[in-house]
Formats: sequence, structure tokens, C-alpha cells
Amino acid sequence: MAINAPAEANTFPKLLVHNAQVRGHRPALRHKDFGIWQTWTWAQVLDEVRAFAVGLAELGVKRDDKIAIVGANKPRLYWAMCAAQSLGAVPVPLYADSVADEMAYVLEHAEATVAVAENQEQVDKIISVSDRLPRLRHVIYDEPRGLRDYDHSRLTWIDDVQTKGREKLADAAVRAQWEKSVADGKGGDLAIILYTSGTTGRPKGVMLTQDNVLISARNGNLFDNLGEDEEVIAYLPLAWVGDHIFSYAQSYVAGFCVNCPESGETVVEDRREVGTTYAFAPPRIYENLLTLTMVRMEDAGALKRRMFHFFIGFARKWGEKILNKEKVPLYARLVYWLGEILVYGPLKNRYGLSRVRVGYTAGEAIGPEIFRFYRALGINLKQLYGQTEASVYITAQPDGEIYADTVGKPNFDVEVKIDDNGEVLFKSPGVFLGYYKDPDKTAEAKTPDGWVRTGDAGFFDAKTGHLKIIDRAKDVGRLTDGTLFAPKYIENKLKFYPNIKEAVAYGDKRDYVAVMLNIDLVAVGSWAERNNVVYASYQELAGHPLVYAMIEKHVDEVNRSLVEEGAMAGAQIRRFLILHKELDADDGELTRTQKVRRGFIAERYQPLVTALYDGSKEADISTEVTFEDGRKGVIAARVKIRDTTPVPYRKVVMEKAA
Amino acid sequence: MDILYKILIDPFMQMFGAPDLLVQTLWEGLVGGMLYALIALGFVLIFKASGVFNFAQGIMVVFAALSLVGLHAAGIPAFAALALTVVVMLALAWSVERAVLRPLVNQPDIILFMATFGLTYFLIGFGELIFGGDPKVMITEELFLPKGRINIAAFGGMVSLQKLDIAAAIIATTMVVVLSVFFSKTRIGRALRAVADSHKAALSVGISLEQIWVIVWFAAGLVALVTGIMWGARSDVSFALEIIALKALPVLILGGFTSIPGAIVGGLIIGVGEKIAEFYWGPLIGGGTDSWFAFVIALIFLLFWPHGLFGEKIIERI
Amino acid sequence: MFYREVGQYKTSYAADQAIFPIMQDRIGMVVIILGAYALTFTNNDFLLNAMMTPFLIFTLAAIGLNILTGYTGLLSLGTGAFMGVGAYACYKLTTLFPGVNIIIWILASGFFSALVGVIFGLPSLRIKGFYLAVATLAAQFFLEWCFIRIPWLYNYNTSAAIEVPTRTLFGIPVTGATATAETRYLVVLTIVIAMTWIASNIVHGRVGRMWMAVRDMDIAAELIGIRLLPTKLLAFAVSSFYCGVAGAMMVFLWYGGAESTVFSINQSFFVLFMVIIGGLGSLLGSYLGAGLIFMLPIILRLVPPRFGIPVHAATVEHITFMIVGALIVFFLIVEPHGLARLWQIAKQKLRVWPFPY
Amino acid sequence: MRAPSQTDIAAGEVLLSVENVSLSFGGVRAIRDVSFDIRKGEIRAIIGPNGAGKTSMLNVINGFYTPQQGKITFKGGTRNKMRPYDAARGGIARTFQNVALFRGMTALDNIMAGRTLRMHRGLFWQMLRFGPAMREEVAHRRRAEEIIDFLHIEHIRKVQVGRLPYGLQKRVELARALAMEPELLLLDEPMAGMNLEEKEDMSRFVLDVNQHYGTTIALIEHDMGVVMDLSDRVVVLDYGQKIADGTPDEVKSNQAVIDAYLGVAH
Repeated sequence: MAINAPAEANTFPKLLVHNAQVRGHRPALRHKDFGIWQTWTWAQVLDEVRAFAVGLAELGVKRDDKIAIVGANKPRLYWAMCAAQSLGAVPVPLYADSVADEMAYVLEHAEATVAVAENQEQVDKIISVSDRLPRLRHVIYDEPRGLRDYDHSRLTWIDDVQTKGREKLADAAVRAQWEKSVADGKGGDLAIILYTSGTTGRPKGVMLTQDNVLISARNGNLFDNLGEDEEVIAYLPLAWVGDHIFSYAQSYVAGFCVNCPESGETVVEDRREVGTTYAFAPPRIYENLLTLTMVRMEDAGALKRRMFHFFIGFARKWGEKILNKEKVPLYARLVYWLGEILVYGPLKNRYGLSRVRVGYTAGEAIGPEIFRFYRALGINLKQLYGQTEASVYITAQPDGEIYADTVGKPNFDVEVKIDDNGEVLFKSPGVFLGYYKDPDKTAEAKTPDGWVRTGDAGFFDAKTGHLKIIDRAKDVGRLTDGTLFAPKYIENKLKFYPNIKEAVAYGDKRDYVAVMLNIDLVAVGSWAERNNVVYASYQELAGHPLVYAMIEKHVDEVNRSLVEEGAMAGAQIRRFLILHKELDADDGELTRTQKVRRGFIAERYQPLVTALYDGSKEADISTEVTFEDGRKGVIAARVKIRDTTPVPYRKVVMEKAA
Repeated sequence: MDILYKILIDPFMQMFGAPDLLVQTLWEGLVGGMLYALIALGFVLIFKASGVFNFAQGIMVVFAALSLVGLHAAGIPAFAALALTVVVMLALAWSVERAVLRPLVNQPDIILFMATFGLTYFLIGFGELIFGGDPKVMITEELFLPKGRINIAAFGGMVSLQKLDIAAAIIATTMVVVLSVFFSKTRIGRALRAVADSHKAALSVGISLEQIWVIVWFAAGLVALVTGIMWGARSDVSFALEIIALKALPVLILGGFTSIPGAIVGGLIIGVGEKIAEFYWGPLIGGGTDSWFAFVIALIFLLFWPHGLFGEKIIERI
Repeated sequence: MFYREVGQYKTSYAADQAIFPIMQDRIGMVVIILGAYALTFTNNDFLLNAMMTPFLIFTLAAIGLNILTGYTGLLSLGTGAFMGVGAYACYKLTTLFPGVNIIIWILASGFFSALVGVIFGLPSLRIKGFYLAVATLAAQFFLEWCFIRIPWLYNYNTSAAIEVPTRTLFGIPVTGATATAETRYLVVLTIVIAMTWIASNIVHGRVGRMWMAVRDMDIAAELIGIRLLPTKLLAFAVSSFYCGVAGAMMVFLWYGGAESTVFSINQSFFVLFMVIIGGLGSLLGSYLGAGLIFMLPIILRLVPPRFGIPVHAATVEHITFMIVGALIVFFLIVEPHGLARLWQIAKQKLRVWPFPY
Repeated sequence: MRAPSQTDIAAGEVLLSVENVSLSFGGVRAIRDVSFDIRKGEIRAIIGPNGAGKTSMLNVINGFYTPQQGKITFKGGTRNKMRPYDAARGGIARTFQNVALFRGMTALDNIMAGRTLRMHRGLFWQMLRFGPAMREEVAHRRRAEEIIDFLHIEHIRKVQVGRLPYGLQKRVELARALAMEPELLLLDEPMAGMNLEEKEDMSRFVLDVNQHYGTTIALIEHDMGVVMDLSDRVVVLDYGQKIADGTPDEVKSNQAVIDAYLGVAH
């Protein structure tokens, strides 16, 4: 495809040279600085990078050196990466917000010889731990303010590095030498080391080759056919693989322009100004945006608010269909068109998302409501599933095949399989070389035949053929008949119902799945009023037969959806009960982050759990509770247990799905 | 040469040539000046108490006079009409406080100043709407104001004084005395002075700002009424007065915005000055100089004493 | 709601400093200007001669006063007189040098009122606020007197009034009885647009900042090296220039003749009210204010009869006075920045639509 | 890590010296026979209890008040009377105790106003606003932006200063003063009414200004901690008289100062 650079340009520096030739006049990079968007064309970037590289060489940087890069998304830090790569050195971006100690670990572990720091803050951090970094020879900084009086024996301003480089470049030999070192670069070369902030233990340095990164980027571009006209805004951490692919690799491959915001506070305005066409953000950003919207609209005048909610409601009904180019009645199109003028358009304008062609959310699962909201507005928001170890792309949702609860299909050249314990494995050109200086961990993650374990459990949705991620692999169990059992997945399905506040699912090494539920007092309370159900206490409401009846419907629906998806059909909920009290962090039943502590609850409500599996219709339970004021007391109750009528299904063999 | 003579010598020749004319002119000037002074007095009252530069004082004079005449024309006996007019002025003071001052409290002076432009125009429109724009005659006899003139043989000629003017002088003087007593002796009066210094002070005296404003505007209204009667009696009652009333401004520039004696002295200086100038020098430049004389004097004066004769200097602090 | 600012980014200061940085605004301006010119083809003399032309002329005067009062914070009650200077200057010039194009004289007459303005602005160094207002009153009355008492100014006409002679531009009569409403309107419109553009350039640049600095805090202004007197005098000069041109146009392109009373203190007040109601320190405000104050009586005269309510010319005038007076107080209380600020707020609402803020 | 170390300031040339200055309004004697000097490149603190005449001192230095006695020598030139304009021209900038910004203007315009002295294009070009005028405007906008960047006020660039919170207003005022590229910068309680964090930022800025632009700074401040950290030398006024002058440590241990602050009867 024309949108991508030819394959022989198989390293970043080669791509840069290529771009400087074929689209030298086009903007490669913009940075809002001193109040306006300073722009660099590809030709200029090449010039800057070349000077930078030669300057670095002057400082003694050579092939296979590791260059640490610390700071926010600034043009020169991106140039630093390419400059380093052009010398065959390996850039190692660090999280700018990490504390000196974490920084020390990575710098030390990566054996960085030179560090490129954004400003005084970062330089100070590095200096503070420099005694632990014998290998670190030199620090280079971008913003000089406050640094002028530092000891400059091992400290240099980027400008000075580049000036030195430019002087040298006057000599044709030096220029040739640089060009040679660019030419010497091979696809197999180590391109970058990205340290993943592992939830447990020390961060691991993921080694990616030029091919890993660039082929993945190329495929990504093909997947969404991104061309040189895209605009992206770079605001996510440099050390995060997402930013590396979206704001660096894909730009170099497709030749589109990357925009660096003025500062953290101004990202939203800057995005609006630039009007990005290819957007990327973790779910929480979309969540915050939505919350903000709703909060603000609360302050709006009654009429405007009514209009807003009407059109949003309408969009929720038709918006996605229109976006997916499905058949929709004319009137719907007309009303939507009106809404576009009155609400959707302005909203997207405020978000700065008016021109977005492709928007991704990834990292964690996004709430379906939120996801649908943006789709409904006509923003082509999609989900993808990726990992540092895969140079991002594993699966992604192709246009027109968008579902709130899937992460899409395998990208080009990506193979995905689910092993028998439900863990998702993949194989792709993006598969990482290994963890830097950590063969054991590498061996754990990579099977001998080149598959990579994601550590996530998932399955392919029978209906859509999309991958669904259900849980961390280690949490996934099996029923005695061997059916896959992913508690979180089932619990989440239940919790989508506003009436259900919490759910705890059991089934691992048991005959069937059974759940304990908490009703949501607010939702069920108002439901009770509407259906004039009288109750004196939470306990009474929770035990009310009508409530049970209502909840049972929900459970049945969940079962049905499980069957539809196929893989999980065996893990239908057979019995459930509604707890007489709310699960409470104060009683240690939830974590402080409101996650259920399955194990603990199992012990605490032992009698109920046994009852769930011994077929008894009800069970007595008395639990000690802590009241608001800290007093302790005992709640005793008799809890009813319901059996559900399982939905019939054909057993599917999982391997077929892959 | 000749022109220099005309300007520098001739006028004084005339003065000494015909001292009776001079005295006559002086007297005319004094009476005119007195009326300026009265209007200026209204300004001062309000400015002292509320820091508001009440541009509308002039129209208040017209309005008062018109109400009086109008009410009487409506068949109400003169003194009843007078009493009613007093009530009208009270109502006016009250509504101004409600509609203009209270909402604008603590705004910069200049804003309040401009607000009084608005007030002025409103009153003009309102007045004309009710009483019609055409000039009216003041009900002099009905109010038992003396008529005719006293001719005194003096300075080798005749000096003729209108009885009315004498009456005016007396009334004006008494009013000034009353006011200054009111200000220095009575509790409210002192309170008003306090407001001039600081609003808090006033509140501490136990009078609300609102009351005080109503009071001063009412006081200013009364002054306006008296002025209106005097003036109406001498010429006639018309909106032209409103323009003439602007001359109170230069008077204030001379006298300072906060000083009652200042207003009086300033008024007299301007009155006499413009009469003399018009009478002796006016002809040289085609007459009609009294339309601007006062202002130009004030302008020149300002260049040297930016804060007036009696006004106090403000030290700027930062 | 109509604003779509996504993708409107600035890569140069020149673009960022532009007077209409937002594209939708630029479009709006073009539309309005074209619309204004299009009115010519209505051939509706009443519209052009009795409404648009005077409206534009008053707007120009208001802009002039706004430069002085709104931008530099110097209150002036002499506007009428300064307009008069322009008118009489233009009259003298065109009668003394009939050969020269009238447009040139109309503009040139501005310089005379600028000069006069500077002279009467001199006291502004020493005095502020209403003291200065009084000083400008001196200008008002003195000049008014000159218009009456110096016959040379009106060429010793027995009527003591200016009678506008016919002058042509490219052979087409622009002034005098034979000039059509259309040509007059076109000339006025063009001059007003051009001078508005210039004014906005000035207030957006260094000079404008100096004026506003003096207005907002003269002490601080002095301490950052702004010389107060020259700055204030410059404001007087520019302001009077605009008023002068407005005056000249008023007589030559609207009334076709005038006597001193046209430039009386009431004229000063009317322009001042336009500025206050329109919005101090806003060029847009000058248009809105002039529109409201000037159109008000016309509307009062035209509308009630439509509903069969007969209104007397006099009554209209009285009611106008009352309404205007009330409006002044209202605006000073509710929105001291006048109609212009109201528009700003509305515009902001449109920009953040559907959000309230 | 501060720019010119104590020693080279001690050696440094005198930028401004105040000799036997006395000032009084009407009866009130604000300053009585005070003498001290400010050396090139130093941060000079003027401290003292309320009503000690600190602000009056600054007003004398930048010509806003004219002292009855005494003379002031700035950059070698001696004078006892001077218009604020000349002071500005001579390179003295100033911020105020209670912010004196142009409230009706945006932060950017305030800063640009600070450039006035250095902009020269006349009315003619201003009218057209292109060619030389625009070039000049742009050039100075650039300088203004550098200061905006320096003080981290990008996000409020186009906000009307009247609407800004106090802390930011102070910062904008500093920016306006810096825009004048002064040789001597007078700061009147730059941290008054700020919370701890704002104070730290402001101190950082003051140091950076002194260091990055090499600007000489004279500041009045109440927060002793701040004064002691920032300043090279401190002069202490009390009831308009100088009671101490020296390095922070010297002043700290000075009995007269201690008394003055503990409010021992005079």
C-alpha cells in the first residue's frame, strides 16, 4: 500500500531519511511552545537528528550503548531516540514521574551510559543517584533553565550537542560516516528497551527490534489505513509502548505529523487546536471526559438540558448504527443530522475529537456504556488488545465490527490461540526479543516454538469471532467437568445490572457455578417503590420474594448470554442467593478499591457456600459486622437460595475457535 | 495698538467713567452668582454625603420649579402646591436612592457620575412628558415674593435693585446658614459629615446609608426648589435652565466639591466675573461670552489648583 | 454552537495576534460587510438616508469617543464640539479649495479637530474624572460659541449656517442636493469600515495597550515607562480626529447643511450614551450603542402607529429621553460593559455549547 | 548553587546607593536619614515591622516619591528627584504590595505592555498593523512568550487578569516587570498572601530571575524564612530608620533587630 514506506527502509533512521526525501516539506512534528505551534518538516527533523547524532558520537556514544531518555513528550526527546538509533545505540525511555530510586534501578539495570533529561527536575533526580551509576558517563538536558550553574563537566545542553554536531558535519567525511552507520542498521537490530512497570517485583526490560516495532506499526497503519495526513497528539509516557508505537513508529512509517502539547494542563485545548485524526487514550480519560460532560450539563439551563438528553438518548439508539453504516430509517437520519448540529458536533468540538477517524481505547476494559456513548456521537472509537511484548498489536476491532465487550480480531500477521487453561497466546512479527538480562523470565513468557503467554484468559466469541478477555489467567479455574470458569467475567456480567451491586461467583473445582449477590439499595429501593413493595430494612428487601424473582431474571439473562458466547456456556449460574447485608470493606469483604475478596468471603459465609452446593433451600447465617461508628454487632439471618433453569446448549470445542 | 487699548485701557475707563453702571453690573453678577452658588450647594450636599457627583442637580431645579408651577396650574393653591412639591422632591430622593444609588453602591465614582447623566435625561423626558416642553411663568405673587425695583441714586447715577433679588439674597443666605448649622450641630448633620469620611463611621452613628442618602438628596431637592423659585421668578421656568445650571460645575471647580463656603464664594466670583467680562470685554469679540466664560476660567484655574480652592489635596499611595 | 474550533491552530504569532483568530468570526465579518454593501441595491431612501447613513456616522463618532473614554479612561463631554470643528473645517476647506476632492477634505478636517482636541486635552495631565469632564465642557461651550460668533466660519451666510455645496467624485455628485442616497451611503460606509479597521489596529497594538494601561492604573503605567501626557494627548488627538470626520460626514453626507445647534452639548451626551450603552472599550460596542440609541426614536415613531396608536413627534422625543436615561442607569447597574459584553457572553456560550461554561 | 557567590557580590560594584534619604508626608516622617546600597547581581532584602517605611523606600527609589533630603545614585548618576518614567527608562522595574496590574487586559497584554519602552513603531504603522509594526509586535511577543514560559503561566496567557487568583496575578505582575528587562527589580512583598506552595514557587522564580537574567533584586518580605534563604544581604528598617544592615546571619543575631521584632518599647 502506498500509505506505508517501502520495506527496505527497515530502521527508524532509514525511514527518517526516506521521509526527508519523499515528503521533506511536510510537517513531521509540531510542538506548542512559546504560544504557537512550532513546526518541523521531515527535512528539518532529519537535519536536527543528524546533528544530534553526530554530537552524541562526539560524546563517545557508540553502537549498542544504552541511552536513557527521561521526560515528557518533547520533540528533542523523540529526536534523541532516532539519533541514538542512527548510531546503533539503544534508547531506553523512562517514566518521567518515577522517583529517583526507581530511575536508579532502570538506569543501572539498562547500563545506560548517557541520559537525556527534559529539565532540571529530571537532571536533579539523576544526579541524586549518580553515585550508584558507575556506567553513566554523561547527562544531556533539553531545558536549560535553572541548570546554568551546575557543574557541566558531565552535563551538556542539547543545543550545544547539536551545535558541536553541526560543526563536525561541515566535514563531508563525518556526514558520510553517519550515513554509513545509518545504512549499517539492520531490521534485526535491537531498537529499544521498554521497561514495563510490573505489578509485582522489579520492572522488566522488554527488548524490541527494529522489525518488531516497524512491522507492527506498518501493519497497524494498514489495519486502519493511516496515511501521511493523520494528526496525532503525543501526551502519554514515552516509556509506554503505546506512545512509542502511536507517536513515533507509526508516524515514521506513514509519515504523519506528531503534535507535542504545550504542557500537561493544556492537552485538551491543544488537542482541540490540532484536531487529531488518530486518537488514543486509556479508558479512564474517556470516563473522565464523560463524567465532566454530565456534571457540566447538570448546570445547564433546563431547556438545554432537555435537548441534550433527548439527542443523546436518540444517538444511543441510532448513532452506532449510522456509524456502522447499517440501514436506518430516513427520519432517524434526519433527527441525527439535527442532533449533529445541535449537540454531537459541538460536543466533539469541545472534546477536540471532531476530526478523529480512528480512536482507540486500551489498557484495561472500558465500561460498555462509556464506549457506546462516544460511538453514538459518531466518534469511531475502537478497542484493541495489546502488550509491550507484542509491540502493542495483538487484536483490534476492524471498522464496522465494533462490540463493547470484545477486543477485536487478530491484527495482520498475528496468530492467536487459547491454550487449554484458557490463557491467550500469540505469535507475531512484533514478538519481543526477550527481557533484557533476564533469560528465566523470558523463558516463562515465551514458549520454545515462539508463542508468547499474555497471562490473560480469554476466548473467541462464537457469534462475532472476536477475542474476549475474561480475566487474569491465574484467577481462571475449572468446574469438575473441566468447563472453563472465570469468576470476574461472570461477576462483571452480573454487575452491569444496576440492581446488582456486588457479585461473588464460586465454581472452581466444583460441579457448577453458584453466586452470592448484593442488591443495590438505591436502584432496588426505587424499583420497590414503583412496584409498591414494602420493606423495613435492607435485610427484608434483600429477602423479598419479588426481589428474588427480579434478580432471577437478570441471572437468566446472564446465563443466556454465556451460552450465546459459546466458550463459557458450561459455566452457567445454577444457584444463587442474595446476601442479607452489603459486602463492606470495613468487614474486610472488599478491598479498599472495592474489589471482592472471594477467598475471605468464602470462609466468612461458610454455611452459605456449603448450602449453595448441598442443595438446601435456605441457610442460617450470623456474621459479626462493624457499624459506621466502629461498634461491633452480630447480624443473624435466614437466607433463601434459588435454583435457576439452565439454558440448553451445544458443547463447543475451544481449539476450533482459534 | 488700538486693539491693546480696547482690551487693556478702555474697559477700565468705562468702569470709572460710569461707576453706577459698574455697581449695577456687580449687583447683577452677584445675584446671578448667588443662583449658581445655590445649585452648586446642591452638588456639594450630595457629594459630601455620598461621594456622588450629581450631574442631575440642574434638572432637579427645573423639575422642582415645574412641579410647583404645574401643580398650581392644576388648581392647587400656591402654598399647598409648594408643600406638595416638597413631597414630590422627597419622593424623587427616595426613588433615586432605590433605583440608582443602592444598586450602584461601592461602584467607582465615575460610574455613579455617569449614572446621574442617565437620571438627568430621564427627568428631562419625564418632565417634558408631564408638563410639556414650553416655558412657564413662576407664580411669584401667589408666593408673596416682592415685585418691582428700588432705585437708589448713587455713584453719580442710578442703581436699580429688583426687590425680588434682594429677597432672593436674604432667602439664600438664611438657607445657607440653616444648612451649615444643620451640618455642624445636629446629630444627622454630623452623621452626614461622617459618611463623607467613611461609610462605616456613618453606620456606627446608627444611621443606615440608605436613610442618609434619602436625606441628602431630599435636602438637595429643597435647595433645588428654592433655586427654582428664585430663578423662575427672574426669568421663566424652562428646560434651558438645565444648560445654564451646568455653570455650577465651574463654580465647584473653583470652590472645591466638599466646601459649602467654597460653593458660595465660587458662585459669586463666577457670577460677577462673567457679568463684568461680558459687559466690558464681550463687545470686543461679539458678545455672548457668558456661555463659556465660567468654564474657561475653571479650565485655566484647574491647571494651577487641580483640587480647587477649598477642596483638600489627596496624596496618592501605592 | 456554530463554532468549530477543532483544527484551527496557529503556527505564527501574526496568525495568533489576528483580530479575528477564529475562522467562523472571519466568515461572519465578511458576510456582514457584504450585506452592508448589498443594502445599496434596496434603493430605499428612507433606509439608507434616514437610518443607515446616520447610524454609521454616529458609530464613527462613538468610536472616537470610545477611544478616549473607553480605552483611555478620559471622560469627555465635548464630543459635539469636536464634531463641529470637523464640520466647519471641512466647509471652509472645500469652499476655499473647491478643486480638491471632497473625500480628502472630509478626512483632512479630522486633523483640525485633532489639533483642537489636543489643546483642550492638555489639562488631562493634571486632572482626572469629572474634573476633566468639566474641562471638556469648556471646550464644548467655547467652540459652540465660536461657531456662532465667528461668521468667517460659515462664510458670513445670512443664515449663519453651513450650506453644503455640490461636490463630485468621479463625476458623480457625493454631496449637495443632487447626491443620491446610495452614493452618500456608499461613501460613508466605506469610510466608516476603513476607519474602524484602523481603530481596531491601533487598539490591538502597542498604542492601544498604552491607552488601556493608563486607563486601568495610571501609576503602574508610569512605572513601566509610559509617559502619561503624550499618551493621553495622543488619545485626544485620535479620538477628536474620528469625531471630526464624523462631524464632517454628518453635515456633508447626511444633513446637507447645519448650524451650530447641531453640535450642542446634547449631541455630546448622545454620543456618550452610545458609548456607555454600547460598551466602554469596545469597537463593536460603538456600533451596537449607536444602533440602539439612534434607532430607538425611529422605532418609537414607526412601530406604535402600526398598531393604531398615534404618537406625537414631541412625545416620541420625551419617551426616548426617558428610555435612554433609564437604559444608562440600567446598564451601569447590570452590565457596566454594555451591549458589547452581552454579546461577548453570548459568543462565549456559543463557543462552549452545549456546556454552560 | 546560587549564581554569584557571597564573595564576588561583596566585591561587586554598587548599582544603586541611597544616601541620607528622609521623606515625610505632611507631619508623618516615613523615612529618616536612611543610607544603604545595592550591589550588582545581588538579592537585597529590605525588612522591618509594619510601617517601617519599606514601601516608601521603594517608592523613593523608583521616583514615585521625592525625598525631602538625601540623594540616590543609580548606575553612577546621582539625583534626588526623578520621574517614575525616567526610573523605568533607566532600568528599574517594580511590583507592588497589592497587585497593580492592568485589570482590564489579558495576562499577555499586561506583559506586552511591559515591553512598551522597547517598542518604537509610530502611530502610522500601528494603524496599518502590518509590515514593520507587525514584525515588531511579533518580535516582542516572542520575548513575552519566553517570560511566560519562564514563569509557567502558559495556561492563563489569554485570561483577563482581573479574573485570575491572587497568586497568579502576582506572577503575571512579575512577568510584566521582567518584560522590561530591568537591571534593578524592586519586589514589594512578592509572597504576601500566598500559601506555602505558591511561596516556594515564587522563591524559585526570584532565584531563577536573579540567576538566569542576572537581574539585581531588591525585595521587601515579611516571611523571615524566605528572606534568609533568598537574600545575599538584608537591610532592616524600623520607624523609618535603618537599624541593621548585613548578611542574613549578621542581621539575625543583631540585638536591635530582635528588639524591633519583639516590639520592645522605643
